[in-house]
Amino acid sequence: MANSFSVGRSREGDISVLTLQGYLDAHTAPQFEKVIQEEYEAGRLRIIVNCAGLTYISSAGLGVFMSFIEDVRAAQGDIKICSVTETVYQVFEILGFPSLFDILPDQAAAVQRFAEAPVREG
Amino acid sequence: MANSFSVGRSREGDISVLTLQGYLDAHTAPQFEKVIQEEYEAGRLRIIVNCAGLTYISSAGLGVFMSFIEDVRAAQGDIKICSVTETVYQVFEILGFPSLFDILPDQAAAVQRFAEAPVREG
Amino acid sequence: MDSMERTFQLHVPSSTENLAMIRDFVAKIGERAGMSEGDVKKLELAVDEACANVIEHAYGSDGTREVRVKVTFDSEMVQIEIMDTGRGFDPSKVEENNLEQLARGRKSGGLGLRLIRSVMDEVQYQIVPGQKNELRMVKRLKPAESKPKPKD
Amino acid sequence: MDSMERTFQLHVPSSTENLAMIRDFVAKIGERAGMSEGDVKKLELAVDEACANVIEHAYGSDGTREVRVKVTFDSEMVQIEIMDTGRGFDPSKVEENNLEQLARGRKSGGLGLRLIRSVMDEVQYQIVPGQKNELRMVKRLKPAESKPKPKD
Ligand SMILES: Nc1ncnc2c1ncn2[C@@H]1O[C@H](COP(=O)(O)OP(=O)(O)O)[C@@H](O)[C@H]1O
Ligand SMILES: Nc1ncnc2c1ncn2[C@@H]1O[C@H](COP(=O)(O)OP(=O)(O)O)[C@@H](O)[C@H]1O
Repeated sequence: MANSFSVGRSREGDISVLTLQGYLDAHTAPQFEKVIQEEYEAGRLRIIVNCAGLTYISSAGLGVFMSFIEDVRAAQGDIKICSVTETVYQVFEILGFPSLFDILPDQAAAVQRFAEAPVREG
Repeated sequence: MANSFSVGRSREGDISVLTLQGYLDAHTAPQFEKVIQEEYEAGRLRIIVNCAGLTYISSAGLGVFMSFIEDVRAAQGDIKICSVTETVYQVFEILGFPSLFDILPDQAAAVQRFAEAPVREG
Repeated sequence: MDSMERTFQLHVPSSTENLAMIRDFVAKIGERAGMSEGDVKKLELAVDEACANVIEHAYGSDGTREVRVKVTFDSEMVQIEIMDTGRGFDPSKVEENNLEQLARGRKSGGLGLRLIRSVMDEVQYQIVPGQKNELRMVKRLKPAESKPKPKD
Repeated sequence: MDSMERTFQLHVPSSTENLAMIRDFVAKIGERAGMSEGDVKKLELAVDEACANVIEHAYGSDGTREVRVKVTFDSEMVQIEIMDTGRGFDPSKVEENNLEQLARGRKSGGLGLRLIRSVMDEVQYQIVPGQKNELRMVKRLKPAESKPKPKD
């Protein structure tokens, strides 16, 4: 159970792609927070979070998105979310995430969206 | 969890092959017992139990082998076991199954063994 | 399924590393009760949120206390009770922030109770601070779920 | 791993369909304690056999009673306690048949206790028939297991 969550990092041009695997709950959220914090501090503010491998999310995980989004946008960046499974999307929906975040079907669409709308008005 | 154990049946010549999948414990042993009972009653006494897909066995499952082996052999048949995973083999070993049963590495070897030694002296 | 009531209990130390075990526990019982996959996921979510709150707020992240989860089901519903002996709180005093307010305030809190309330059919707290705090939640089975499922 | 003791409990109805849940429960804790995969499997087996005996013998296959499993671990061992309020028995009076005797007699019984004793390091029964029967089993961690494992 120790390896039930991981965050992978890669780059697509000037965009940071964070790839989530496994479950994001109150236990694993600090790992995700640390990675986003590092991106933020390094000034890498164009962030895609790829959720294809994310099997579960609770409010602790959602909270990580919430606590960075305003600061990232204030600095002309954005966090875009892609490849969300149905189960995870349902949780996003209950809390109204789709009105606050750009949620795209796949990574290519998320990259494309950065070209069209670098910052989203929250 | 309802589908965590199954027994598949097939034939190789005059040999009945029972293919176990999942876990064989006190809950699922009656399913296995029923199938062996049917083979026995139908006079199909050359039986190979293929354990390649068997992930777990407890004494209730071992008991099914035990309660048929003498009768099957008395009627000139045998139960030969093949393709046992390491975990399951350890349980067999603790109880001394290898001295009572022919345990073969794969199904072809079990078929071959029926040609060489149709009944094993237990 | 018969209408006999069945009860399951799980007690674990109050550490977030046990949340996954708690989710697996309720998921298995939800399946056993005949819930759809979607409803099982909602049950997991509600219990996870409630237990995470117990660990963080009732016990102030002290990992050496105990979280107790009791699950009962019959042919009509799955009932979950979550018990702690921690600090307690007044659920009626919890502000309901909307997402925009939370984002503006750089706050992440307040989503848990909202999720619990939106996925469960009944949610009741009984709080006796330091002695026994209990959250009782019910998810009703849909008529199709409480019928025996065809075997495939 | 620190040497703090941790305690987990699972209570389920006395039906064999819950054995899989019990095995998963102890397997997770065995992993958490740092046991090797092989030792986790042995722990599962011992607990499964013991709980199957409670269901079949102590409760005479009455599925409405309760089986309680308590697991405690520290840096040296995993301890399992299994409690029932059923019929009880005298473990010293249980015959040890060998395999050939069992096969000759077309009997399948008597393997469970043998498996339990051979995979666990300590096995003790405390029997008060009808009131509280308790089986305590210990599996010691191998020195390599109680050290923190390298992350990969
Ligand atoms: N079990 C509990 N014990 C004590 N306080 C709680 C409990 N559950 C919730 N609370 C209080 O209610 C608030 C809102 O909870 P919640 O919506 O889950 O958001 P969060 O936990 O992220 O703050 C918490 O911040 C806390 O003050
Ligand atoms: N928890 C228990 N309560 C009552 N009797 C038990 C219990 N465990 C074992 N026994 C007795 O010990 C015997 C041997 O048990 P075991 O070795 O597990 O084989 P089996 O259960 O297949 O008979 C049982 O047949 C039963 O009489």
